[in-house]
Amino acid sequence: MSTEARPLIIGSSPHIRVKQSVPDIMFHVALALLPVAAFAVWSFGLSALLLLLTTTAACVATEHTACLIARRSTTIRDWSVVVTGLILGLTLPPSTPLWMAVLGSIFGVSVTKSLFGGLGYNCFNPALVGRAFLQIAFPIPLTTWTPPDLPGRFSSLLPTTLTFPFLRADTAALADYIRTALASGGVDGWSGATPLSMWKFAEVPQFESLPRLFLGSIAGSTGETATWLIILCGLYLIARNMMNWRIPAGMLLGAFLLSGAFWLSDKTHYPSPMFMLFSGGLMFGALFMASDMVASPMTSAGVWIYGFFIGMVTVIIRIFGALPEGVMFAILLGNAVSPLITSATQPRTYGLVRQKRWIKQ
Amino acid sequence: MLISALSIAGGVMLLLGLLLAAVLAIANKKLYVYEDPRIDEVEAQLPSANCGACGFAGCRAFAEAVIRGEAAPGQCTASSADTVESIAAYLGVDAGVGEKRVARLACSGGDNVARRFAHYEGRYSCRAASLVAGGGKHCTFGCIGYGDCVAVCPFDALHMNEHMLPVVDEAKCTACGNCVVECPKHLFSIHPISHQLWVSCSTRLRGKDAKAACAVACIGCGLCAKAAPEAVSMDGNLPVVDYGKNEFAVREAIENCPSGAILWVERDGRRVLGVKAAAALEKVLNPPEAPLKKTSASEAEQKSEVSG
Amino acid sequence: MKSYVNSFPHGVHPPDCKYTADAVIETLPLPPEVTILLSQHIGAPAKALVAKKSKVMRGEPIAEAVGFVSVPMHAPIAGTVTAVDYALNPRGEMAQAIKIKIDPDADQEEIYGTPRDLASLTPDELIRAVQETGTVGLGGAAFPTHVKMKPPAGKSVDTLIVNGCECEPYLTTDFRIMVEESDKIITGIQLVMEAMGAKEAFIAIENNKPEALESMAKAIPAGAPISVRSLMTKYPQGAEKMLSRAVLHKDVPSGGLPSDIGVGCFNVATLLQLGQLLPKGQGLIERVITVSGGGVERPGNYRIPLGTPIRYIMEQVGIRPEARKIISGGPMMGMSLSSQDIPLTKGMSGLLVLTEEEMRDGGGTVYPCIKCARCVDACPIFLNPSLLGLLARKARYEEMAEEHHLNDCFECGCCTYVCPSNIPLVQYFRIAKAMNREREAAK
Amino acid sequence: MNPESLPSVFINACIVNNFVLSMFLGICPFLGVSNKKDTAVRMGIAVTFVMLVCSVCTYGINFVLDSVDAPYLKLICYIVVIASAVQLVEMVIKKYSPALFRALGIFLPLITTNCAILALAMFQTQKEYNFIQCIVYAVGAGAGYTLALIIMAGMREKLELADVPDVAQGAAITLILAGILSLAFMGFAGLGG
Amino acid sequence: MSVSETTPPVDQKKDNAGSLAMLRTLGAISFVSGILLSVVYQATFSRIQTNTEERIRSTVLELVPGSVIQKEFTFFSEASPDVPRTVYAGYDASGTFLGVALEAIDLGGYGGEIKLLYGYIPDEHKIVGTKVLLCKETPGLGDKIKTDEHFQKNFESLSVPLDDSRQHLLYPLKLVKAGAGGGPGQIEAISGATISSTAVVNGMKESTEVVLPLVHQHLQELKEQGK
Amino acid sequence: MSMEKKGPSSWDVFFAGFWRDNPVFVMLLGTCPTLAVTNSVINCFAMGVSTLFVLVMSGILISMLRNFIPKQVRIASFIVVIATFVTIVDYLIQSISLDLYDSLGAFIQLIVVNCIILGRAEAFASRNGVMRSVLDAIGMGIGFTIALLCLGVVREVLGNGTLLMNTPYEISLFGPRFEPWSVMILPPGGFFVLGVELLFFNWWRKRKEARALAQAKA
Repeated sequence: MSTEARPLIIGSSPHIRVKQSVPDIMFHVALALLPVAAFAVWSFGLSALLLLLTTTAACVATEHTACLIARRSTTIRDWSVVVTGLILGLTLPPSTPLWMAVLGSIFGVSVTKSLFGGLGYNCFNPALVGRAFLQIAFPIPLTTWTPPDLPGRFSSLLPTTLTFPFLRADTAALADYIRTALASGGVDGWSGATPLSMWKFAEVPQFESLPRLFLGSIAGSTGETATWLIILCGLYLIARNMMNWRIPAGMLLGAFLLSGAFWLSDKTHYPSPMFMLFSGGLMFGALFMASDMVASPMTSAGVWIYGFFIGMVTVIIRIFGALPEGVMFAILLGNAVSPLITSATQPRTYGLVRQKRWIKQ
Repeated sequence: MLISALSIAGGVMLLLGLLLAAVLAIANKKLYVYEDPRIDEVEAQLPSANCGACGFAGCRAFAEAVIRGEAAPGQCTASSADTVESIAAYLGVDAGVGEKRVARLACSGGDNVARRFAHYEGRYSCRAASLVAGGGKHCTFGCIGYGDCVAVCPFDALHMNEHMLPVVDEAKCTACGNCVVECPKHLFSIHPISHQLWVSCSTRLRGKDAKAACAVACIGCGLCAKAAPEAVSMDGNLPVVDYGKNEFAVREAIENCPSGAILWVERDGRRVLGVKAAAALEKVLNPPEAPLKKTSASEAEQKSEVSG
Repeated sequence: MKSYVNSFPHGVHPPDCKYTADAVIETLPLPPEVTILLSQHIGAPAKALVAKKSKVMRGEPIAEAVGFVSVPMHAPIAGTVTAVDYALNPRGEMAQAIKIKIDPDADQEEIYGTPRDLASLTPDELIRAVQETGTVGLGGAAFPTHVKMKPPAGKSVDTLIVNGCECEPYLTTDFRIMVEESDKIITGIQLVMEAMGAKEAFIAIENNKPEALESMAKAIPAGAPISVRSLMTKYPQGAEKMLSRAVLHKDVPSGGLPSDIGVGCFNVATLLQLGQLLPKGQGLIERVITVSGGGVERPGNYRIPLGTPIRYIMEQVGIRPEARKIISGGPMMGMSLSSQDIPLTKGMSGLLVLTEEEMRDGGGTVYPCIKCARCVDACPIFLNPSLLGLLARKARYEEMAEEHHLNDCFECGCCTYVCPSNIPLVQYFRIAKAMNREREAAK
Repeated sequence: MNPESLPSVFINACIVNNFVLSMFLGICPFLGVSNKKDTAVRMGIAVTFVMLVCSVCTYGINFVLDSVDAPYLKLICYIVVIASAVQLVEMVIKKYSPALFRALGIFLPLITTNCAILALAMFQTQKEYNFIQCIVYAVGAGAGYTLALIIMAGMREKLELADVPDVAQGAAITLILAGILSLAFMGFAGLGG
Repeated sequence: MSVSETTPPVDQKKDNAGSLAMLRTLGAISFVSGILLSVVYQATFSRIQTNTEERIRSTVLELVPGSVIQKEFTFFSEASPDVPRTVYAGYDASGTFLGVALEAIDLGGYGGEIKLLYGYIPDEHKIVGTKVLLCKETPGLGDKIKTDEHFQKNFESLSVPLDDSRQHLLYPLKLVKAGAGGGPGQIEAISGATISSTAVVNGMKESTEVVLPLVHQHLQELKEQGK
Repeated sequence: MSMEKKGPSSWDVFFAGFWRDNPVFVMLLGTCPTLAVTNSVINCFAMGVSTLFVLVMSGILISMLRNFIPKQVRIASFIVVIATFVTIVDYLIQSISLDLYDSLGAFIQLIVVNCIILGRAEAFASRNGVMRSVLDAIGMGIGFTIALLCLGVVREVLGNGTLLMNTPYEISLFGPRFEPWSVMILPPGGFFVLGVELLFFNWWRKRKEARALAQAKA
């Protein structure tokens, strides 16, 4: 009767489990984002640091509040919302006024995540929805860029960062600030554009040199510039089996092939595929946003299609659309169609003749 | 100018109107499908619970059946008497209200009297637990107590008492039968409230073994069958009430029951124990030694899924 | 199309934990009392032939098969029947059982049997002989072997797959018998091939068991149409459907049996028993099991009489106080037992006594599904366990079966094993299947 | 691209100025019928078909009314023709496919009051499209409507399995979903001229 | 719907009414509506006409600074002789010619047609403001072309000199991204409403290129008409 | 009240549409114009009044004609009646103010297909007398206007920082340095605002129900 004092445990099989849990995965994603964030702070200075801290804190606070309102136990400990906050911060321009960053965080997390039932049920990537919302709401401040490695970036904030809530970001003051700072470093002239918009809106298309794109000494969103670092951090996650490598692969391939086709048709007007891959937020989007497990399809084939779709839509928007950058919208569209892709690509069940499951009569 | 404009407008519209009316009229002749408008009316009055207690696939199917005369309005157990009356009046048929029927649980073994001997971990559900080594309750015939029946009751007529045993609120119960299907141990059945003598135990074990598992288990003594021989007979170790002879199922049958396995259900749903059984139970529940503790620590863990 | 040489797509690689691989099979002393459940197999429960106080001999039939899909029971010890009554079975139900108390004076060496000349028997007679031994699938399913040997009318079996994969972690029973008793297994294979008219047999062994591969290859007589196949080490390699894909590259049709594609699939332990029992005409009274896990003091492979209470086995091998869970079978598909009073049955291939650290199940917090698709990539039959799990949460059971092929799931546990959210998927599926069965029955 | 060219007309009607997501047309049926994928497909096909019929009818009506110089009758003629066409379609479906009728339920009559269809008639008149352009425009608009419906249905099927808070269930969450989708479609602005 | 409706008695015969009744009812209703609409149209027609004219008059007077009298001229350009080009000339009380208001139309807006008038002082070669007359653009976004101050500022004093041939503009109008303007003939778009801005500029470009030379051609005529 | 106990009283009919049976928030009718024209308050107002006019006029006519219209041509007849009044409104507005006409875009004509009007014609006017139909129409029209304004105020305030823009009474709420959220006047903003307002409406209703239940128990 020795064991009778402590009753045996009964439970359903299997009785053993892998050790990796959801918070582990999310924690490692956050960890992998840190080098990117560090590089962002290094190239854009205090403003970027403050921006990243603000978005992260605002996202965590929103999730916590939402849980309190819904009378659920708080879910901030699963790290997913930290990832959201970091990604949102990394996709915003460094000069984004903090109040806008807070608004985007609140909107993204509350509308996209909490209202849909929390982690795992969101149909869209919350960070992206927050970013897209800001992009549409405040098009001017969110397309105002700062050059990297400004002298004095660690001693002072960009003038727009601390804009009073709900007031207009003073982009003229920002331009003056940048001009002064650049002049003190012996550089004159600053076009105020990212490589993508230089290509798109300049009279004669201007293509940024690939090494500069790769190393990240360009203007852009805080975390999108250092392509090499993004690839490294992504590879870390892939190596730890915390990311589905097929999504970034499909997306890069899709973008590469389509832009390659355009490039071959007219090399002076269309940019080279490598320019497409390394400019803007494509790399960051491929490795950290499109690969968000929750909003991507679940089948291997579906994941390829999804990546391919996003890559191609990105290129289409970049080349033909009114906006210079399309990654964000392409991924949102990808998120939207991912349930359809999943159900359309469900592989044949073992031992079953494939049925027409798409439209039942 | 005015006149000609008027005549053009009037003419065009008249032509158009006539043309369309003609097309619709032809279509109406060729394509007409008659649908009894009363179906909608009856359906609108039904509670839209779609509980299926009437035996039809949802309220609309029931409405169609009522109109065809294949069902009586009273078969909808979820409707109030007024509604049934009103439907019957609308259709000019008999309401066909039967005696009120309710769900009854054939187990009294809450955690205060029935022992758990293994600790179940996993989804907090009877069905889930029952598939894992029977759920870990010593009496393998009795209620597991994780409240699946409560979860499926559409009328809020079931709740768990403090000993993890479901209690039927007979006022709210509409005999929809969801709990009957849901209970993995098949402890629920539907009975008219006139079936007042109730065997509230399902054990197949013999006296000693049954008693070891649960203090209110039937020990198969047969005293009830002796007290009401016409209505109660023994099937193995368990008494069975023959409700065909309900008039012989008298209250005296419960008085000698030593364990409380057979009891008397009042019209208002109260469950009454025999005197002897009540005394015996009192001894079990307030003994010199403390009653068994519930495994509350584990429940907190299992519930974490709901919140997590 | 990807070709999976000697394996199947998807599946998982749990740590193999085969601590008892080198432990030679030992025989435990006879227990003082045994409880023979009348239903230790799939099919109709056997009918008791003895009553209280009957004296029985070791190996004597004590219960007879009821119908074709049923097997008889034999007394594992010589002694006196103390009761024919309810006893707790591994599923946690009260079921009819015969309890026998050992007779200290009786001769436990002599075993009841009726030897016969197998060569003279027709296939049908051979199958009947198999039924009389009471043999069931000893891998864990406990499906009567003779039923499996007689494919439905119109179907014939030309290929035999002998399952020596033992893909479950911890278990080493099959491995030990393949090393120690390969000859008898071959005898069993030949008998079954003869009875079924099979032309070819493959012995499928995972490539992490080189000794077994070698031992079996050596035991095959020259010229016999039997060959050994080394398969990739992967769970659930030992499932019938996976085996037929890995060995023959054929799919068992959904809802069908291996015999639909001309395949018969038998566990090595079952064939060993046939090889051992048939020539002597004896009944199945004992089996080899692996007793392992952190809660056991002397893990090993033991030959134990059927009906021995778990409590007795635990006393013999020593159970540690930190033991928290006893599992019948392997950790991936085995059943946890609610009580040590449960007796050893024909279907138990191992007893795992796990400690808190070893089982990472139930204790973990359950998170919502994050659609990481690991379950989708693990499911060997290409279902979408995540979707099924979500549907089950909302109790949409019928939809699961009708639109998402729930009934093809054989509960291998891969999805649950890999799930980072600790969602009890397999449990959901069992509930769903049970509810569907019940709803079907209610109709 | 020339905004008058056929591919441009199609892309414009289908994606850039999607009737549902950027013009707010046909929202009621969009909210009502977008909960199951196969219903959504059927509804989309029904709408596209009706659009096509109405586009042709509108072209004819414009021709007639312009010739008798009664532009004030345009609106009433469009709507009456649409209403009758829909009712005819409804009757045909009810007669020949009761299952389909049940699936589309009360939303078939709602195609009548689907502003997308009347708007199509008005827009094509306003844009002075020729006959071929009208047809392409109608098909594009219908395809865009179907696309929005199917995407929405896919997401709502997924959402059915989620733990959406009580207060957000139903129309509220669907509208928010549509909002996000519309946000995503903003990315196509400027496409197709 | 929770408002309970009183039900008419079920009468199955009436339920499936005769074709004649259908013809009669729908025909009658249509006929009456046709008549009614015709009447309303006739009744409101002159009011609407006046409204439109008044609107143009006030706009012209607003666009041509200091003008109190407006007169309408129609010219035809040699390049496209079948398209009449309306020119609204503005004069002060004494009949002195001050400037013209010209029409620009483009179909490429978000909601289709955009129509606007712009003031032009031929002597100064300057555009002096615009007024949108017809705009079906997305309210709040595309219709910013009417209200956006920054955009309006583009046209407040836009120099549009003709080249030496007097047939073409020296600097054709050109749309540039918001904040990137400043050059001659450059017009900064409204950020977020590029399509509507493009439509406006396209319309004006077409109009200026054709009509401005015409105005100069007929300048004398215009000046004389005011006396 | 002298009304027989036949149904809800006239007052109930009148007030139901305001809030309890609000066509937008409860019945989810007329969502298209609700989303499309609510980016400024003045548009909401004009749309609301036009819809009210059409509702009342068609309500009168349909309830008068209800006994003469065969079931099969019901919808077609209703539509003709409604379309007539919409065209009338269209011309009336043009003759009153071209600016207002322009600001409402195509949506005046689309009142024809506003489901509220056909919905009320079907559900109420064709089953009730003239008086009650008019009351219902006015109630619904006002309810619709209230709902439009609920959206319009939020969208205009956030999206433009003003109230009553494009009118002589324009009020700038935050001063010239306000950064307008242009998303609010764009399509996504319409969806979001209506979604969030529905959410609050649901929450408010649930809370009211819960309170009523608690009171009933007490």
